[in-house]
Amino acid sequence: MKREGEVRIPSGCAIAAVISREGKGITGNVIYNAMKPMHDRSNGLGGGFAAYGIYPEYRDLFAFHIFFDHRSTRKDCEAYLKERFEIVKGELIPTRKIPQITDEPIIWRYFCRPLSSQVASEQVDENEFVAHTVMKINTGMKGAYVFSSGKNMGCFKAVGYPEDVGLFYRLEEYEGYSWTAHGRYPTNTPGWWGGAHPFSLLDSSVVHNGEISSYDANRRFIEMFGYKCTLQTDTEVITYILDYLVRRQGLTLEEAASVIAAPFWSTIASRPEKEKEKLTYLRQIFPSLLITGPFSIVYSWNGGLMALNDRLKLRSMITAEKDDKVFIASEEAAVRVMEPEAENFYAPAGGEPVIVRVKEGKF
Amino acid sequence: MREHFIYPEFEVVRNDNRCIQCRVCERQCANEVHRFDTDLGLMISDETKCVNCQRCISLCPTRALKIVKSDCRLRENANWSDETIKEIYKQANSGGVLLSSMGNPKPLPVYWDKMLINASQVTNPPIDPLREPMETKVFLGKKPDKIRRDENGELITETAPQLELSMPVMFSAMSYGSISYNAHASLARAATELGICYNTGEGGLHEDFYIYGPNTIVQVASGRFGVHKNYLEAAAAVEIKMGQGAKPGIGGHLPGAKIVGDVSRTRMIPEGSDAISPAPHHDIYSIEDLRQLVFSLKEATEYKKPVIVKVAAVHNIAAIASGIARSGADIIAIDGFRGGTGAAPTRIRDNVGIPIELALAAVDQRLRDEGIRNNVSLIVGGSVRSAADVVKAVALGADAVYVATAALLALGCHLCRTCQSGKCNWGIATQNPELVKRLNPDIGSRRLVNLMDAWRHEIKELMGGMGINSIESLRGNRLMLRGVGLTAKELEILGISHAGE
Amino acid sequence: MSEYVIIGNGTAAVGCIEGIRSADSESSITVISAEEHHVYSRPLISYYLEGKTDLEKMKYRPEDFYTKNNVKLIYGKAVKCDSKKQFITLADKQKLHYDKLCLCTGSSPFVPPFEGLDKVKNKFSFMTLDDALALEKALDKKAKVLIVGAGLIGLKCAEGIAERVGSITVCDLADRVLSSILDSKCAAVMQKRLEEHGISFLLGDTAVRFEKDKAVMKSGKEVRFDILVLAVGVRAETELARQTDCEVNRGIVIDTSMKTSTDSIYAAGDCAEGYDSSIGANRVLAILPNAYMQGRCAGINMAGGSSVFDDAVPMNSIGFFGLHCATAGSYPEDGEVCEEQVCGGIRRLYIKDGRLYGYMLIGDVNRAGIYTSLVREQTVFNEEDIDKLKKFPTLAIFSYESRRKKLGGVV
Amino acid sequence: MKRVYVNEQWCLGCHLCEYNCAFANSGIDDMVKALKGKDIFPRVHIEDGEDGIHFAVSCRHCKDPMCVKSCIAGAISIEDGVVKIDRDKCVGCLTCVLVCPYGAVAPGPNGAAQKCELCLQNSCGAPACVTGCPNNAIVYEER
Repeated sequence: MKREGEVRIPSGCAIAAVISREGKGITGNVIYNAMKPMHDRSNGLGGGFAAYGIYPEYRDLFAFHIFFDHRSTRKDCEAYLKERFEIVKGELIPTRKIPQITDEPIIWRYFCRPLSSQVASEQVDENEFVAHTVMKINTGMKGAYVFSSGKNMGCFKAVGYPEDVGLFYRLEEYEGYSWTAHGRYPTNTPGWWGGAHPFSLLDSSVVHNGEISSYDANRRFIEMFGYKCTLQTDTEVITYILDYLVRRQGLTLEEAASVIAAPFWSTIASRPEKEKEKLTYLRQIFPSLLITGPFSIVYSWNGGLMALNDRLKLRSMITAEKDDKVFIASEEAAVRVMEPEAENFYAPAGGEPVIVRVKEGKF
Repeated sequence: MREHFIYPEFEVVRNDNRCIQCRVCERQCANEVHRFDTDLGLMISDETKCVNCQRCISLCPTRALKIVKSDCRLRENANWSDETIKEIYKQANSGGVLLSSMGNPKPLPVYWDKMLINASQVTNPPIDPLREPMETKVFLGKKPDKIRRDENGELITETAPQLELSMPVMFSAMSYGSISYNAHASLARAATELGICYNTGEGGLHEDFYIYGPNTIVQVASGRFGVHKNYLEAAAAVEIKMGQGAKPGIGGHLPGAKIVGDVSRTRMIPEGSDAISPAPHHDIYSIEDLRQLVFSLKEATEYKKPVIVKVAAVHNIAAIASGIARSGADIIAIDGFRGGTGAAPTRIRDNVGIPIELALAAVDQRLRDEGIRNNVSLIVGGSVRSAADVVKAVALGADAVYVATAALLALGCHLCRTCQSGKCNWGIATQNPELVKRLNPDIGSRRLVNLMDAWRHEIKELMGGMGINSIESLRGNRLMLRGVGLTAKELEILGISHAGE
Repeated sequence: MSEYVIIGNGTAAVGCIEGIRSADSESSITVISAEEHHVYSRPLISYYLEGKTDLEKMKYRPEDFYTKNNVKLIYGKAVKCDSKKQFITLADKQKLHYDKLCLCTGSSPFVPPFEGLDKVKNKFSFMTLDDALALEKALDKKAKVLIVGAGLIGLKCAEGIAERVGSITVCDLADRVLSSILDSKCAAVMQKRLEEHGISFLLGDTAVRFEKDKAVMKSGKEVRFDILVLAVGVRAETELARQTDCEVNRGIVIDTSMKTSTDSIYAAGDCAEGYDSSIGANRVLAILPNAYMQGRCAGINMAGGSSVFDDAVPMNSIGFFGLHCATAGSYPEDGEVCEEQVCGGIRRLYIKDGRLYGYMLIGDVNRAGIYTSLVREQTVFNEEDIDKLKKFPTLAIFSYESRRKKLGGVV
Repeated sequence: MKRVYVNEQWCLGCHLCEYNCAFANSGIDDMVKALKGKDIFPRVHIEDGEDGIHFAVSCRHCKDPMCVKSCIAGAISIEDGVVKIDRDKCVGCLTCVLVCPYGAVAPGPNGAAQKCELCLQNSCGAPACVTGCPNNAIVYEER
């Protein structure tokens, strides 16, 4: 069977997220336990997490999480990294052997600082430099796959059910202010570790439940701007789109949301003049970034997250609150596990972004 | 010397048991095929004149007529077909270039028919267009590379001029002169009602149709007929015609006989003079010349109107399109080798150019590879025959399509392919007032609107099936297509997988 | 509320009733009918004898016409009219007051004082239904009939009874049939058709003396007959009007609003002498359409409306044994006559100064109304259009714009 | 009231209306059976003028119709705005032909006068000349 990247793989899924607006630490077991009641939304072919604020001691360094098929690949890759970065620290990511998770690749993490001379010679900023590096490794270096590349954050993913993946990565030992989780139900993959979600680039990561119908329109457009959709998954393309719109075009999250889950023309027509003009403009200039078909996503970055449904709300997604915490999940049950006392349950409308930001200075 | 006799292509079969001798056929045939013979008390036919336009058949109230292909054949020969032999006879008779009309009728591959469309099942839901909004609006024109904000951080929403269409289909260029006043009136009125555009072609814009300006694309072709300040100002967009799919590499020739009255006035040439469009624009011998014309037209229209450059699909179309995309043009229109025409040399029509499907796929991919797809919108034409073709074209990467033959069919054309005779019995490709009158624009525009409404419904159904609720998400979405019976090379060019993959 | 009284119960009376009711649905209308019949179409009496209609179908208006229009119908004869006090006295002494009076008394047969006429037992007029019913009783397959008068009445009578009698002879002082409407060329065509159907003519000749079953002609010829029909002519019935100060010539003189010279008295139909636009003078136009239109005009004006009928022209449509004839207008002698023989018929157009003054069509009368309207409207045309008109009646003589108004509903 | 109007601009002179009319009023359900080998008596007819002028003429259903006023048999009346001929009462004198300024009344096959009655009485329901007109040269509409 072809694996992610060789063929487009649609999948159904479960997602969950929790974030503390105060930047308070939350241990990983909270989120992986939340995935248990949604067990049936996954099929054991992929689970994963993104955690923010987990590497405070290396907060200024890019943390690369990389899968290697072989020791030799790691050598080559490390050599490549060293040409471009100062590697402050490189280590195996601690895991625990459990029967549910098998066939794991070699999983390393590197805390790196870009070599300023290299950055300067490519005439890009640090982020762009890192993004290029990731693209380069993931497209050019067979057997190596960077699955996390942001600062003070990390993705953890594997083939297996999400709750098992959490145990495997010993996530209860990490403390972060924001977590997202994903359980995967792909329909035609043998299961590949790199193909599990979240998908991330730099510090942004996306968990997604759905199967978008606009995929190839989105992909072929975004690939014009240097992105390479190596996995051919929705999550990957959505991550790139958000990266392009927010980081490269400088749109606000709300603006980005009204590009990818644009209001219908009929809705736009009924809005006040100024807003109408703006929404029309955004649809006019980014038509290829409209995402259609079902999706519910949680897009995270250092300091916040945004939950968003497709404009017809073809996938379930619910939000809730308790004190400083905000919870998001495909199903209410997941929230109840994280916080039995959660309140203000709310099902956001299609295309209505729910944006949560950690207080300035708290992360 | 007696010219070589060519047996009539068609037979007029009249069922005398049904014929009530109302003589409608006789009155309606501009070719004078039918005649009532008072001595015999019968309707009789002269088949040598019949072009099989089916006007008589359509109007015969008792269905007493049919026209069939004559089965009088030459001796069978797989190499020398009847048609080939007869063409040789004709040329031996006349010594001239053979002329034909409408699109290439040869059995060359139709790639639309070798691509199949996807639909959603289980993993993602089809969307019911009867329940959910299903959007077909498109904007054609250059998109900015980067958003801009003012000092308050507000988005600056100004864009390069955009052509807004309620659906990604337009009526392509057909000049007043090659088609009739009433045909133009029908197209203009329908385009306005539909919120799309029609195209003047190179014959200028009749003064009566300036009111439809917001839905009019005016053409600037090599003959520059009818081009003046008001003409450019009246339009929604200006199209520079570099070539035409039916006859790439050659110009046009509207005989003086058709340059009468309003046609002459609209073209701004004397009555009775032949309207010759040179093969090249004589001020465009290179891509940089084109750029100059693009900007001349933009200057003339104060940068308020998108400029379209229309080219025929030829072998290196991708490179040509890349050049145009960098010329300042807002939109590229590509016309495939099956595109129609009012008259073209048969050999050119049938042997020059490439299929639009391959041209489109190559151009769209090339522009993306170069990262300049956003510089231009792509319109394709040249035998887009149905809503399915539209959907396939958009999925391959077109922003919109041009239809002409389908529009003419809606107006009554029966594809007899003798436009060049000027005796169109359907009132379309003629300037004879008696014949022009046969096309009532009330009916014509209604039928065009019906056709486009029907296509819009079908496009929505097809989109809904794919789980797509806006045409933007279909554009360039080649995963929605699968090939059948195509070679690996064809699939590669089309950028699609084979069915089953 | 007014009291309207109409004397007469023919076509003009119906027009008058319908005219009044179009403007006044309340006031009372009284109709005094000398004939004891529901209103019937007088010209149909010949068709009745011919079997083309029956007493029921002859009713000019439906059975409920009087009730629906709230009309009081009195069978009786008005004998006196007091125009000062506005009273009508009937033969039975009944007195009726009127606010507005319309005289629709029609005409009566004119019978010259033939010698020996009193000796003829089977003699008939042919004006009323009663005349026809009486004649019908006398009809016999073997009967020889002499009709005096080859005008419309006499010839229609001849046609009506042709199949029911042995022979018919028609005599007339005039040298041709239908002399009041046809010139000699046209009359000849029509005469031929009548003769083909067994009717004999003695023209330019008239009876001078009658015996019991014989007429002696001026020429000396003797014509034997079993039945004699007298259809010499008609006279307007003006007796009542003469009792008032109404001006009376050959008929009761009316203006173009159908008023007589006496206040509150109107007249319409065969008894009246109205304006004939074809000659620009008043005359009695004893034709049915005229009677209706005059009646209707009178009715509207009586009820306080305002109506003018000033474009009456003589016109006739009549046919004998399937050969139709349509005529209208006047026939100036100093104009051009355009004649064409058309399949068994003839067409003669009287043209002068770019105007169609009158026409006679025999045979093909299709679309004759177009000619009639041109005569009526006195339209002037250029030569080109006149040439078109000469070929056949056509609306193509009008401009595109005027056709758009006429046919395209463009106002 | 809906009436038949003529758009002369669009009349092609094909004469189909005449045949459709004759068929509609024939009471026969097949056109061939109804019209083949017969003289037709349509209630609409096309005038073919010079210079390619063609137009259809049929009863205008005048508000104040000469035919109604002139009918000697009282056979023509107006019902709901439609001028109708009671062909039973008609004796075929053709006075209506004499007075119709449009030439829109003509004798039918049995001699009685006939004219367009908007196909309200026959099985068409709507004027056959209109439904069969290929170019909207005759329309049936409210104005």
